[in-house]
Amino acid sequence: MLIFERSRPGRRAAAQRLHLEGRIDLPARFLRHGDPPLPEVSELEAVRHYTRLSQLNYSVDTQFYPLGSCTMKYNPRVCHQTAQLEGFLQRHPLAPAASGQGVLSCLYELQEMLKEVTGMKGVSLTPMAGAQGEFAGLAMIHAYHQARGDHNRVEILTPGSAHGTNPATAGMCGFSVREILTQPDGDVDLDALKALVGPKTAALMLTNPSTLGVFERKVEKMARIVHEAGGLLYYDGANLNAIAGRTRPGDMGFDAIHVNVHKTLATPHGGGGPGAGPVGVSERLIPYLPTPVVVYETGSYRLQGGDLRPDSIGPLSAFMGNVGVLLRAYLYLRMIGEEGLRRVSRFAVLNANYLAARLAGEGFQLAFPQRRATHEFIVTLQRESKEYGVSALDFAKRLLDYGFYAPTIYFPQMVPECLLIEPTETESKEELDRFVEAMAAIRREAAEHPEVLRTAPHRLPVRRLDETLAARKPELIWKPGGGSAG
Amino acid sequence: MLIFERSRPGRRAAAQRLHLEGRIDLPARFLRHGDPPLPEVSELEAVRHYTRLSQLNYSVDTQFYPLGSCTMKYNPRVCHQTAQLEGFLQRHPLAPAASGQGVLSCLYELQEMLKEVTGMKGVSLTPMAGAQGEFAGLAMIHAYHQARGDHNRVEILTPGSAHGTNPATAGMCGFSVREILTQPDGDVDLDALKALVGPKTAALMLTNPSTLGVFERKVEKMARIVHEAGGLLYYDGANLNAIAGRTRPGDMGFDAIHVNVHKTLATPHGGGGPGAGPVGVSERLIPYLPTPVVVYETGSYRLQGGDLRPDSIGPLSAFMGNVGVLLRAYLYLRMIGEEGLRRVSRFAVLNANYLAARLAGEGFQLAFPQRRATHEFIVTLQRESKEYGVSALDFAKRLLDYGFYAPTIYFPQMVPECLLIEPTETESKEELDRFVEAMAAIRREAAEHPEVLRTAPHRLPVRRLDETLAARKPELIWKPGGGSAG
Amino acid sequence: MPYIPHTPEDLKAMLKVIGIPEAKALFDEIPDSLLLPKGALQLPAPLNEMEGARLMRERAALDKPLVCFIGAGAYDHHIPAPVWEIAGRGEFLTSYTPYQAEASQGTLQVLFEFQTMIAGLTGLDASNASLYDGASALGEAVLMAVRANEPAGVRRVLLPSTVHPTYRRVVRTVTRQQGIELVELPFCSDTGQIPLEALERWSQEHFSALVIPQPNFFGVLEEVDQLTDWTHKHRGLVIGVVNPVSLALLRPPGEWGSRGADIACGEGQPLGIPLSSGGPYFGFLACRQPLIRQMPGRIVGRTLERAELGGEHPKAGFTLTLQAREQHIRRAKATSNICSNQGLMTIAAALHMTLMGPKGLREAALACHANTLSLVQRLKRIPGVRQRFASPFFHEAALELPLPVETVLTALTERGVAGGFALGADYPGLDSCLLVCATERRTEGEMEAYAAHLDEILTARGGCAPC
Amino acid sequence: MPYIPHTPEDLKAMLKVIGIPEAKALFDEIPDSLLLPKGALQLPAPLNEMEGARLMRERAALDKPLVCFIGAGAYDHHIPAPVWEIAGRGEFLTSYTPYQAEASQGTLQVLFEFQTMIAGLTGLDASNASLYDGASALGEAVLMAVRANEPAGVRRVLLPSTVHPTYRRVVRTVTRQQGIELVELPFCSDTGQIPLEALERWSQEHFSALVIPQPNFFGVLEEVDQLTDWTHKHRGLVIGVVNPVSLALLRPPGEWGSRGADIACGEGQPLGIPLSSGGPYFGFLACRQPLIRQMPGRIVGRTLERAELGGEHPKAGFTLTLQAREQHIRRAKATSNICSNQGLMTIAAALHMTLMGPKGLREAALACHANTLSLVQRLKRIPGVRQRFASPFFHEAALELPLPVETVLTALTERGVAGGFALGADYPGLDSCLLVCATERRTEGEMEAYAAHLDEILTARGGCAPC
Ligand SMILES: Cc1ncc(COP(=O)(O)O)c(C=O)c1O
Ligand SMILES: Cc1ncc(COP(=O)(O)O)c(C=O)c1O
Repeated sequence: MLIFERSRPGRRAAAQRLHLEGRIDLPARFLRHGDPPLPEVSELEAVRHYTRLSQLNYSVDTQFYPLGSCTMKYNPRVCHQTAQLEGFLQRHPLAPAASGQGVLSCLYELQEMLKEVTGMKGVSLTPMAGAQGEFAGLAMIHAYHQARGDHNRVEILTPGSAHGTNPATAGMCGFSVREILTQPDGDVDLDALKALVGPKTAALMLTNPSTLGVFERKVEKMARIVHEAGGLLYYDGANLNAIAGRTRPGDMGFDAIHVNVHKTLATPHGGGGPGAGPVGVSERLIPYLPTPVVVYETGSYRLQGGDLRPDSIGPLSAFMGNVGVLLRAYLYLRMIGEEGLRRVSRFAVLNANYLAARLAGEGFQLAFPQRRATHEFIVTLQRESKEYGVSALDFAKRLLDYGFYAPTIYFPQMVPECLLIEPTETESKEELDRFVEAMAAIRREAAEHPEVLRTAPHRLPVRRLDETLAARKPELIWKPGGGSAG
Repeated sequence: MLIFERSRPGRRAAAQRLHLEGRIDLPARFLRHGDPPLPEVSELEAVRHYTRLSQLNYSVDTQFYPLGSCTMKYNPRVCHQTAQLEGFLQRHPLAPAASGQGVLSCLYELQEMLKEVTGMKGVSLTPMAGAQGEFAGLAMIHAYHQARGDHNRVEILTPGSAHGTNPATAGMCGFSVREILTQPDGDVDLDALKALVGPKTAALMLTNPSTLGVFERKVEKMARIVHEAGGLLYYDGANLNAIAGRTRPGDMGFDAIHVNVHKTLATPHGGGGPGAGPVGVSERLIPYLPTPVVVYETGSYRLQGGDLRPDSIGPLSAFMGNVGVLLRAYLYLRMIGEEGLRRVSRFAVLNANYLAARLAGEGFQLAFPQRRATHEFIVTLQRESKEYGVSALDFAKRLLDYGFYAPTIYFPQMVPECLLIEPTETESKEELDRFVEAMAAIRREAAEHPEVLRTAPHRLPVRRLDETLAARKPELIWKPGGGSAG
Repeated sequence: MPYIPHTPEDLKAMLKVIGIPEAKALFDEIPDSLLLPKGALQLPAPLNEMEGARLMRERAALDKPLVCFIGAGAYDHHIPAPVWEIAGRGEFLTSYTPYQAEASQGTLQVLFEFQTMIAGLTGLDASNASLYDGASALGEAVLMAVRANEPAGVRRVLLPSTVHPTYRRVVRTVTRQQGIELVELPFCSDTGQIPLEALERWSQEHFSALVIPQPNFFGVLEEVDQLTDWTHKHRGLVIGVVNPVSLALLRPPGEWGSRGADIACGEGQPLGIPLSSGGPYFGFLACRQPLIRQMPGRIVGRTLERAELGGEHPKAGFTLTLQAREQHIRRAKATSNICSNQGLMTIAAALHMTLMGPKGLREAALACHANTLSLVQRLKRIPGVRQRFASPFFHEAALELPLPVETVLTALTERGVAGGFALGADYPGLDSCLLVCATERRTEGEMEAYAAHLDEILTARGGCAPC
Repeated sequence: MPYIPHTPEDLKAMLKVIGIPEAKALFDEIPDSLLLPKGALQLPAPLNEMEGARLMRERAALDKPLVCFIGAGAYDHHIPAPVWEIAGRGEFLTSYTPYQAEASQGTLQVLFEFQTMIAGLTGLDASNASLYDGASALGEAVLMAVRANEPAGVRRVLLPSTVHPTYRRVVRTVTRQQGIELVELPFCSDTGQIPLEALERWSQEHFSALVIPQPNFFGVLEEVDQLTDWTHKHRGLVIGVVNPVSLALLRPPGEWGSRGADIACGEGQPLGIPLSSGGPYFGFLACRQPLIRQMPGRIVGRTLERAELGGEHPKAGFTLTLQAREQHIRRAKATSNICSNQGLMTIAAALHMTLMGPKGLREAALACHANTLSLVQRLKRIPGVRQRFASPFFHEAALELPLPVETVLTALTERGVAGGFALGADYPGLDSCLLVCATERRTEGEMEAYAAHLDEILTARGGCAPC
């Protein structure tokens, strides 16, 4: 039932009533006719409605959530809790810096720690997600070439396995995208790269470890090739969890990188966000960093804006990005330190390789069996699809019945019928073993009762939903009398 | 699965690790051999385990919970939230009063408000639940008679419908209990009372409105009879929700009363507690109030203990009772005020009478159809039991399948196959109507498929549990190898 | 190990299954030249939870509360207690973008309800499920308008200077590379509004859209009907930038002029999101039916269980939809690169709007407005203080001071008051002006104290002569 | 109406179904003489949520934090962050005593796990699901022992003066009416322990039980083995009053002497419950198998689905059990009148114990002890300050001061330090003594500052000569 269907005219959560006197002084032409169509319910009805809805979700707090490329690990509650201390929550973004030395000191230190972790020379924390970090990176690269009068660099090179945000960002920055081939072993084809790179190359965008779940072994050579051609290098740091504390994009020669705070730095994903995507840069891009950045001068912390950073690409948000998310990441880094970062990557990679080995042992086909998996790996169900007529989607839906969220499916697009599986370091061996058992059981079902998969899920609040119908006849808001959601 | 079954030797939620140096200086004879047998799990495992367990519960936040005599109403979240402000939580109970003027002022004002609400002359907030309030009341009455040399008053009179805590409390206070008869109309039989009352009468314990869901119409007469015989009067205030702001036990002539804060004053029930049971008294019992009480003197608030209250029955807890619960009640009272209290009783009684009328309309038999229901009422399923062979228990279990918590069953014991139904004022008419529909549907099922009721519930995490087995072979703790809970 | 469950035995057993002798080998594909030795990173020593919590408490204590009279795009509203108690539940907090619809009906239904509420508030047909914040939402709205309406290949958007200055900068940041021309329109120095005359110069030119703020950055109400109709007459799209709380009171963009605005966007923070130094907030964006497939961001739709399942009464459910617009499908041609959005904030906003209800939100809007009015009256009584613009305003107003604004603000800060936003840096003509706002949370006492402080500050420094 | 959903139409429709003309008639069975008119009660005017929240914030701000060196029965421990995030979930918070087992498996399983943990910590066979607090738990334990062991009709319990003074008072409050004699045993002025000689006087007399605190109120460790064996030899039951955190380190009551204590009880607050001025906390109580049916309070047991249901593999589940002991069944003869207990606190405690684990709890105990040791060393260096008792102590210690304790405490309070608990009021012989405790939360800096403050206070007032 929708909250609107619970609504009754005149009902309200009356503890929110305000004492009002007098009448409104504004001319009628500015005023709304009647009340806005919001639901009218009591406080209990609201609490009950949304509490019950919450229970319909799978989440890390309730299920294993091996969603590849998303790093759905456990996010320490203490980070969430302390970022919500009244001192932090109450401060207006435009309040004087003097009243914000607490939050600003955390942000400044986070900036410095991220430099260390990524090996970059400058960091701006303001991007509000990975994609905005990418935008900031490419916009800086754009500005850099422009400033040098290098106006012809209009192409971004990127492997076909790149996450959708990479080409989309390139598009938003006015670049065109050229795809570089990937070799069968998962590494980029250097000859293909050499063939494409040239005076039109603005930058190479590389995800490393790639979304194929392998580390780009020739990354140093690639960096050299692109730099020699006058292009710059952008590092999609979404998969930092696999290499945290082990190796640094800065040391690989990259010019810009974003870090997905909500992945590697363990801030909760919140049903889709908020995250944060701080961007780090090499020396030459520092002048272009998005504003504001946090500076420490004469004993106090301040935000520095465009007035003092004339070459900046400008701000990306009304204030200072997703401050609260950054606070969570700050504490997380302070709690785990270097030692902890190295542990994160060790166990993230251990879990992925263990899970890959066990699934291979059960007869599943790995996309890159000859490679060391990073923090994630790909299973392709091409064989199952041919033999039993079940798809990766069917497998995914059936996993839900077994109490697991499904891996990422059909991404990267170049591997057919693929599952991109990322267990993360916070899951136990037992949980991974349970997952293997479920996968094996589903595979047996696929052989014996494929229709069970095809009609899955069976044990969830709804059976398989019709996405085609949803897109064909979009019903995007509730309308009175528009039928019940059940 | 039990948390112990998830345990692995050596695993831990290591963020709780402390830095320790040196060795323990205590002689070995004082030390434990080995570690205590607590579960060893990671933080994620703990969070996931207990989050999932929570989802197995029905609760006010998720279901209508018409548990008679328990007043399971909506407890404003703001009360819960603000009682947990760091300022309140951090204070040590023995810290100087100067550092607790915030909490003490709230408690003092609550004391004063409760006097006003109950019409009593003195209040002590320390009892930690209704039953402890009862104990305090009877202990004061005991002390009062003793102080007057009236050593022979060893009997407590109470109606048979009294809540179990009443006789149990009398027992704990060394009194014997004599049951007074109730008339068929639900009121106490005055003649029976007169026959029992006398020089051995320590006090009458009366719940009003009674647990039969009716208001004791001759309460003033009863008070006079008992007082004239030299006995005192104890008022079980558990059902205050029905009369809040309408009438006061003090005005009825009572000498002591407890208030179930977790019922009328909307503090959450927490799966069984904590509650609070402040006790109010008439003039003559003030010297005996349990300590500490909060006083306001020369501009500041303090706790007053036994040194200044030599006749007190003494303390009931190590410190000051359930302070945090009292803070919630304080804000609740401040938010609703007199106007709100009167609304509470109006709508609690309205809901009960509406529900009673609707159920009667559906053919259910009310225990006291000729009476006005108070905030709760009794349905007796005697007829259904005879005709269809289904019990009140079967009905209760089947209600769970329909998404409702069950009413109180088999209490009061004097009404056979009874359901004691208390909707509370915070439920909407629609929710009550849904409940009526469910009851009617179950009744139809009882006629057509009684086995569906007898084997209910069918849609819960477990089917009907064997309570007899539990009591016959008590298995009260988990033992390694003792089998899984599934 | 903090947050990692592996025992030494687990590690051993797992390495064995993988078939490597030690954990080091897990990284054997990283070139040696790139591998860091242990201890290479200079990071502070790790803290346990107790120490970490203490650190954060100490830091939070440094952020001294000031009585807040700043608005300028973020507003100090009361948030009903249940909002974050419920939005913060693990099932909402620790799930992700609901790719698997059947296991995410909680999040999806709330988002669907959120979309409905935003559409209702703005008076438009559809809403997405959030963008990053108000400023970036305007950036997306501008890009969207240009995609949808590029007359004769001209990419030009009229962006009045009464729009929040940082929003304008953000729009510049995100449009610059695409060669979109942003035309800044001046404001009328008397009224603080966009003057229709300023528009006329563009009536013969091509442009994609006009952005209309309501209320505008000065709190002043724009003549939205005239502006909208003028724009539509000249084949431009209208983008409203609105405060969602104001919409409980003010005419919604969908009803501006004779045809209504085409797109509305804005900052969602006033709908239950704490100030927290600027974020996380969320941006909202709504539009008319024909523009839906140009919308950026996630969109949730209602659908049914698949017919092939043969259920007689297929249940309704919710799913992400119209994904063909998005980066993961459309890649370089997507309507936006946004992927992670501000999901949790919209869940809180849905709770906030539900708990406030139509009446509650309207009362909040009215109370903010009444408080600001009353504050302005009080401050105007101080010699030398004038109301800057002679127009109706909503819940925020520009005042002119007889002393340098920064001096006054510093003095107010010392007295525990965040006195407002100095307009000078962004508006050279308004050097002596201060933008103030008093939300429903401000008490009579606080406003009285503000007036007294200001009076004292201005008097002490001889600033009482009207300038 | 706050928290009430009824619209005027609802009211009308419902009155009609009830068959009464107006709401007033709902109260027509209350005698007129007792009915209050509207406005009769003098209560403060109602507040909306925003005002209410402001009021509470103002009050909480008055409770100024002091650096806490008080123990005396309540301890300032670190609580892992997830504890209250999860215990506070609506499903735990707003359910009640799990009468309907099938709809309460969450609460019931947690309670079962809690019971197991308490049994494990105490080394006994069974635990109940909580009592009100430590003091009332001792009251119940004494009553339980008397019920179980009343030799020759004599109701007498030996209650050493090393037991928490308020606990002893509470025991008196709850046993007085039942004619139970409480014998106070003196403590040895040198060691601060119960002297065996004090017991000998009772070796020829009847008594039900001896209460043994470990550590005792002075933090001193009692010779529990000797005391236990002596008591059993003289046919008494042994009731241990213990600090649950100490049990991660100290020998559990179940292993005292050759047969172990019979009952153990204590204050649960150190297991994840905030100090909050004294409550809500919870009392725990565990016992040996033969005493189970004498236990007061709720008890959860594991059982199976009913066999009659014919399931092949009946699932296990949890339910309240042994209810025949309780007030609602046994009424006047119940083992206790307790009904509501401290449920939510035990859920938090189960979470706390789980998150700490055996190692974590042990480390917390060790760290508290080490901190207190280090504090005592520091303070003893100040001229005139002496350690009062020459015995091993755990995590709390009595010091003798050269100035009146109340004077010192007041001076410390002014410097932001809650310096400890003055023993004089409860122990006339210990007028110059202060009980101090430094939990794992106290830092070196805080302890150093305490010492510096104390030094200053004692020196300034000429208190440096040993008294
Ligand atoms: C490889 C990769 N790159 C970029 C992104 C985009 O990050 P965000 O969702 O934070 O915008 C993602 C997110 O899923 C990703 O997995
Ligand atoms: C009528 C009545 N009296 C007394 C009590 C005991 O109150 P408590 O559970 O707070 O001890 C109850 C509780 O259910 C009750 O309903």
